Amino acid sequence: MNNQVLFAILLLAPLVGFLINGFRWKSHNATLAGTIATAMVFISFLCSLGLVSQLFGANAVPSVGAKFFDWINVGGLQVPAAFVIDHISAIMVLVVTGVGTLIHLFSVGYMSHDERPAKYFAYLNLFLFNMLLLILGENLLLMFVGWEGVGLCSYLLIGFWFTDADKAAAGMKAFITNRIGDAGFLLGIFTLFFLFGTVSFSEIIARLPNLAEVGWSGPITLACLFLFVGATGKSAQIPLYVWLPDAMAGPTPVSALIHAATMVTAGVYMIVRLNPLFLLAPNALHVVATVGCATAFFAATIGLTQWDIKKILAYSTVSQLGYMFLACGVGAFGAGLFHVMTHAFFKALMFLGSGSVIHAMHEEQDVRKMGGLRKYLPITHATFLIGWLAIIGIPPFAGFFSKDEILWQSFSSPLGNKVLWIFGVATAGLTSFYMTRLMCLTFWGKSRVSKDVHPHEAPAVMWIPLAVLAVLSTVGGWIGIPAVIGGGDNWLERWFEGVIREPSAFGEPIHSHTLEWSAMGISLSLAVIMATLAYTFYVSNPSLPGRLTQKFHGLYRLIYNKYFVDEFYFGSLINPLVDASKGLWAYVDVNFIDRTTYVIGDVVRGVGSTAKSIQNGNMQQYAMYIALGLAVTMFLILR
Amino acid sequence: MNNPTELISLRELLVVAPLCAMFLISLIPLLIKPLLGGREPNPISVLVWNFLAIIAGAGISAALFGHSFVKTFAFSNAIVMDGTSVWMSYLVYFVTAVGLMLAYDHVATRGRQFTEFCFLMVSSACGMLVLIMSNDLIVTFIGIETMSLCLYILVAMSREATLSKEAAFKYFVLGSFASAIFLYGIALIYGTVGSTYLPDIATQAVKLITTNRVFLVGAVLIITGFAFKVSIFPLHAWTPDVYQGASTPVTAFMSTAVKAATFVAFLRFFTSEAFASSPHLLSVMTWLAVLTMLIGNVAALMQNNLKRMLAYSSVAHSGYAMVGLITAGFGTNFNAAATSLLFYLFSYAIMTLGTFALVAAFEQSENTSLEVNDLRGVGRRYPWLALSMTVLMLSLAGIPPTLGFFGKFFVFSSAIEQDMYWLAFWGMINSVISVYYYLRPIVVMYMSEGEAETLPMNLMTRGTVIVTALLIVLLGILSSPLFKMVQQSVMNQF
Amino acid sequence: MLLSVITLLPLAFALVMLLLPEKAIRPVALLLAVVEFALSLLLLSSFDKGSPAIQLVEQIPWVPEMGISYFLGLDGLSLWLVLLTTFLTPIVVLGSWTAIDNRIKGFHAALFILQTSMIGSFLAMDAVLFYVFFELSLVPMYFMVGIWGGQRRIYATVKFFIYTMAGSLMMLLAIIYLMFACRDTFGHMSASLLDFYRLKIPFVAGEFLNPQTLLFFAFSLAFAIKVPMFPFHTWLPDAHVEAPTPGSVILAGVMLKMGSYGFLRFVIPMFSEAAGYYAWIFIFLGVVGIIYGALVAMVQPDIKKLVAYSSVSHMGYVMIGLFALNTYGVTGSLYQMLNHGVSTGALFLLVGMIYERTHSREISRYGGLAKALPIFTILFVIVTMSSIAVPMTNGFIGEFMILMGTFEASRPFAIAAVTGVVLGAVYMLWMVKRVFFGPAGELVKDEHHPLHDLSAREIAVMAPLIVLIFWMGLQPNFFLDYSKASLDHFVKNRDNYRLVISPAVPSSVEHVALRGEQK
Amino acid sequence: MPINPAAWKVGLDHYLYLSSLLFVFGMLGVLMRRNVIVILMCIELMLNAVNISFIAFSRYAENVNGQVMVFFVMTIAAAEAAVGLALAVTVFKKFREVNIRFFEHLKG
Repeated sequence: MNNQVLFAILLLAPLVGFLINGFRWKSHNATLAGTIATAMVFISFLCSLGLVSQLFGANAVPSVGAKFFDWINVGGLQVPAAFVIDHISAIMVLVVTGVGTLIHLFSVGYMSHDERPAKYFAYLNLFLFNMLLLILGENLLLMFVGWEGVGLCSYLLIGFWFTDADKAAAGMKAFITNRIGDAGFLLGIFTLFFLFGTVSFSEIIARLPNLAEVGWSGPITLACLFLFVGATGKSAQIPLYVWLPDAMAGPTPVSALIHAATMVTAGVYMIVRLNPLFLLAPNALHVVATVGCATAFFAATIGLTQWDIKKILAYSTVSQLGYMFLACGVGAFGAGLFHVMTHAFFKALMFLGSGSVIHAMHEEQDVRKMGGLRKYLPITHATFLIGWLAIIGIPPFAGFFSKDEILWQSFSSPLGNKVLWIFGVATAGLTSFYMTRLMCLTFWGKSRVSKDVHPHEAPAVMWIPLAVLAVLSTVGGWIGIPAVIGGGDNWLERWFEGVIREPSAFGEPIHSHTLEWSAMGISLSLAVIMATLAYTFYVSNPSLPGRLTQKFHGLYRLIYNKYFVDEFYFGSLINPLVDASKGLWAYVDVNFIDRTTYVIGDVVRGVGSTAKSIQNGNMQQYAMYIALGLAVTMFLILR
Repeated sequence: MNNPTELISLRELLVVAPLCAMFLISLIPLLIKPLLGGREPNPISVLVWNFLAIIAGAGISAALFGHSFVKTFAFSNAIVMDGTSVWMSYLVYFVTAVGLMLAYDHVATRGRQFTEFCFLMVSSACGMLVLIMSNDLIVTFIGIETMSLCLYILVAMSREATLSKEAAFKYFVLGSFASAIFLYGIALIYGTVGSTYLPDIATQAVKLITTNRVFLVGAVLIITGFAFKVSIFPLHAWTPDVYQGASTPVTAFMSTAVKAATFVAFLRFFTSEAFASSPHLLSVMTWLAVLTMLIGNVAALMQNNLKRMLAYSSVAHSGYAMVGLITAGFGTNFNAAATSLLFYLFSYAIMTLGTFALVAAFEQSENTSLEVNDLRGVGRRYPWLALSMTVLMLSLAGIPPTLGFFGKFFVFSSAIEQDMYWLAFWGMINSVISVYYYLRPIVVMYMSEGEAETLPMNLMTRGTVIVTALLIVLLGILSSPLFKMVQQSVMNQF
Repeated sequence: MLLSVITLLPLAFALVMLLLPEKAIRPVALLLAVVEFALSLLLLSSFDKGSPAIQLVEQIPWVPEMGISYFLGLDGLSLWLVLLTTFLTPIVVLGSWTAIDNRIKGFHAALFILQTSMIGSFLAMDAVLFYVFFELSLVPMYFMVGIWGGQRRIYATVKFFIYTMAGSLMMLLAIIYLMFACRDTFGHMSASLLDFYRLKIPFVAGEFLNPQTLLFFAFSLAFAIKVPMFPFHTWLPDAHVEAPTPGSVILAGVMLKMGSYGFLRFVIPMFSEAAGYYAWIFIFLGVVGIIYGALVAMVQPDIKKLVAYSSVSHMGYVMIGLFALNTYGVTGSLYQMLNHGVSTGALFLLVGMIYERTHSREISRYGGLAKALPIFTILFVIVTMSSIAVPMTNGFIGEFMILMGTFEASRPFAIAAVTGVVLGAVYMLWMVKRVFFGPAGELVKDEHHPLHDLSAREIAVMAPLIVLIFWMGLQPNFFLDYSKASLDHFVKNRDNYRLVISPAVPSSVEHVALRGEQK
Repeated sequence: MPINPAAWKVGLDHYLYLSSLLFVFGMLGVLMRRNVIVILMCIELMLNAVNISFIAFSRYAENVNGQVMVFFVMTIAAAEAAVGLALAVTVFKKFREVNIRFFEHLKG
């Protein structure tokens, strides 16, 4: 079967699923709808396997691609509907379709009682279709199509239970925040197009000049910053991260798929895709690194204080995304993508786990009403445990390798520096604290579950995906075992050779095994310490947190209320804008423009009434007008 | 008058034959009446006789002069029969015929004195013909007087008791006042030029206009006289009152025919380029034109009485026609300008006839004064009348592709051709203003609630409305032939 | 011959309408409209994509004394606008099936007259002929709003009429001036655009009182009011809100395009220096229009008014695209004209449908409509997506091209314009949220007369539009290929723009005839 | 010393002054007098004032046309007088009033 067809099936299968379920959107049969949807995604997964396999083996090709038709063709702008799988997109496509399949499967169970399952699965498939466009698209424009498409789907899915005004609002918030990013992305596309006369990734990269002739700033930097604005929107970085926590209004599998595993990593993916470009804009990279690091730390702190199980996971997602950008910012694009993958595994796992918890608790999300669920939900607990180990970075679980790679790179890379590293490590500590806290509050300790709730283990259709993801979160990291540990060299680095460039132009990275070991040790030990601390806080000695919050009350309120960022946005941007618009309408439109026209009309009428009044019916007056007219005319003419 | 010894030849009689024929035939009903012992003969017969008169006049002029536009002089060149005369006399015949029909239908005019009424109308038409053909100021004066004297009486001859009389008297006093002024102008011109023969004046003017102030005064006085008849600001004041007071058929007649005829005479007076050499004259007349349009439109804006509104609008329209006249008088391309003016007169006459006919159609009794709001519900009740009225109004407002649009178009294009952008600009501004009140009847007819009351059976009047509306659309779309004919009639006439 | 048929047939239809009995009118009107559309599709086949020349030309002397001729011609700029007109008319007829309940005769007659005048003004290659159609189009629309409109219909319709009229009269003066300029240059008067293009009108940069600048602004005023550009837009919301649904659809769908088309056909090619010199004014006003329209739309309490202001915003895009004066911008504008016709037309139809059910357009009284009217909601959301230019819908292509062109022309303006992308999402989605999501509003949860979802007819009305939304979004080339030649010609030879009559049509004879009339 | 009548030269201009004077008087009369009949008379006055200048011109230009015109004018003046008086009578019948300030129903 040739690639054209494979690509076609890979892309169209979800679309077909969307259409099928879309046209029977009324049906209540979750199993059927779910089976169709899952099958479609699974087909895509198989196709992507088939395509990716060509990158391996003896006669491996650098990339496989397919071109279908000319989409836009105006002036110098040639945008074919062309798709490519290379060493970068391969990983993403496998993750997206693979994890996607699992989450679809999970949803079959999760959404079994919903009234519009078909609609749900239709949206889910549509999302996958757009995500695939985003990943496989060979040019910026196709990526943008997917980019906006996934935004649209996340809008639809967040607002899936639209009768709840807040959920609908959350969806809207997500879309609009993303739109801000997208505007930046558009500008980025324009800049690049007018720089290189093309929007195709390969051609742009082919036409790149070298750093010497670009200099450290200039149009390329501008373009990268524009694109990064897009990334902050999509990947929930400061200042546009605010939509992601609210996005938890959607069904939990959606949070797992879109807001943890796939969509939100699009920004990282985009930067990795264009890594040679970003390597020409070191200033832009600094911005990326700083923003990423800041977001990581900032979100982690918020994560410490949340009570909603999904909110905690959401903030941890934001924080992990921060890590990825940190990696990209220091030029460790490979590490970034690596973390994207592992994070996809364990975060999806944890979200689904939380999903099964919520499912078991009858839509209860407040961890204060949980606890000691270990005995009710053994499988969920077991899998969640693995996820926990992965995220706090305990070897040999997946999270450890990717995170450690990032931290080390941020330390050693010529673009990195100590401050970034310190914050990175600190974040790791915080992460392990609030994750442990989550574990304790949810699964361990004594049960705070109210009497009328009877938690029960999820059905097989739900725990099988958990299991698979658990396995992945365990072994997923082994493809990137660093040279130090593995003795042999890093498989992932070899995989990325050629497609991902090193920031060598900025100097030599630090090569010192001792340093690397010690760094690893520090972060690891910190993680363990914080975990135990959290355990003591929330299991052995539950009263402690309360007293602490009393002690640092102000700080606690600040963090608990997420630093009042939303309030700030509303107070300083949105409400003023609305008021201003009302003002515009009332004053400019109604009171100024229309008023002016009325004034003209009034003037005319005024003249009219004078003309009327001199017409007073007295014929001698009229004769007088004649005489006067005559006199004036005479005067004017004879003067 | 050169060469007084020459006897009056048949050729000269032929020139006036149409108007003689018309006049004589129109006498017949007047003679029948005494034979019937002073009893009013059957109005139909009266109408038929007068139609015969008109047809005779029109037929003869068509037969004798319709085919070729050669200049023919008569009575020692005091009267000229040329293309313009022929064409404008057709217009006059047409208007008179329509006027008679309206009068026949209308309550205010049809009655004991219908015979006299028709006679007066026709003889007034004779005055107009004289006016049109006059090539000598004194003949012009006679024409004006014949026309006006009949009109004074026509205005008065309405069943309606008071207003018509008041109107008539106002019209009379102001009219004679103006004609006295006009006559004084003739006297001064005669004194300075030594003749009242227009071509002589034209030739003399070239030097006199700059050297001799008395001549200039005379010219101004004459212009004033004409301006009064075509109601140019500030000599327009009589127009609304008289148009409102007169019975609608008479209004229709005088608002169209009088203006057309007078403008032609005005044009003949303005033939010589000499006037162009007096810069003040141009600026003054420009101002008069602009003010006329402006006053007419803004005053019409304030009216509720439909007839009065139309009266003001006719003032405004003489302003537009004035633009054509000015371009003819002061411009370099006389023919084009004259053509546009005459074309405008045609379009104006047809539109105005139609609108006043509609007013006449809606007048229940001689005492009704039709408000704009009385047209409520006409859109549903009388769709065709309403449609025609719409067309007429749009045409008056100058919306393409109606005749009115092309009238304006040609006038303003000749103004622009002469680089008189100022005039054209003001013309456009005024068209915008005028749109507002021309739309009002349409709004009332179609868009406001209410029931229209039943109309008296007046087939001819309604017919007139619909036919004029049709003419407006057809002549608008096929304006080229009409334009060409007028153009040829003007070609090397002056 | 084809062009005349397409242009004048609707006029005949109008007469047919007047003669038919009340009952037969709707079906017959629909049939005739469809026939007209089918005829207009013939244009595609007989149109030569390759050449920028004007094709299928028909030229008959009309007022030869003034060099005015009945001169129709088709090129890539006008082709799609004509088709848009013929495409929307049947939809409007079907859409007004129940909305218009009184004086059906007059309504359909007006509709067809309107169609003629719109098609005519897109096809006219003679300035005066164009003006005639341009003005004529006011009359039926005036009646549509005035008779079948809402409460303040008379105010709205008179405002609309006078605004537009006021603008276009200055244009008439300019046209006359150009005709005489032709006489001075070529020895014969002419109102033919082809001759206008050949004129060399003196232009003095920087100072206002020179022929080209004055003419430029005379034309621009007329079209800017029609478009409408900020700050001449205030007639639009009133007209839209008061107009009956079909009226709004035609108004937004086609009549606004007559303005932007005027810029494309007259202003920019004829006064290239002035257009180039003063382009920034229009880009500026366009950007202001985009943002202003979006902001004001955001706070509208009335759905229809919101959509109306969104039109202001969208037409702002069209303007900046035009005055970016490069391929991307102009192409985008032309495409955006079509998009706006389709999606805003669809929006007005949808608003009309819901208004028929609830007789209210107040956003605050709705809510949770998605539960009550799922199909309606789906369609509305799709159209919304097209209106806020989500990729794979038609809106995206146009907006992207325009912004790209603007970016090439001027970065700051482009960056300012991009905010419109965000604001567009804001006002549309906020409205969608308030109308369709959340708990059921007072109008929706009214038990006594439950709202019923779209009928088959209404779905049939929307279907073609929805199809077009995606077709235009996925296959823009199919549409753009027809206009490519003309647009490239337009952009490349802007400084001395010429149009030739495609030699396929033997119109030289008429040319000779025309010249003959001049002496 | 006695004034010599022969020294009195009466030129064209004197006649013209006279006629213009009369004309202006007539005008003023029309503008100012309230009585219908008087107004009619004033109009006649204006016409005849014009006649004077016609005669004067024709006398001094040795050109008879002027005198011919005077006859025309007199005829017309007569006709006007007839019509005017007739109207005056009608108006008086309707309004019982000869003061023109009472004929102001048509206005605005």
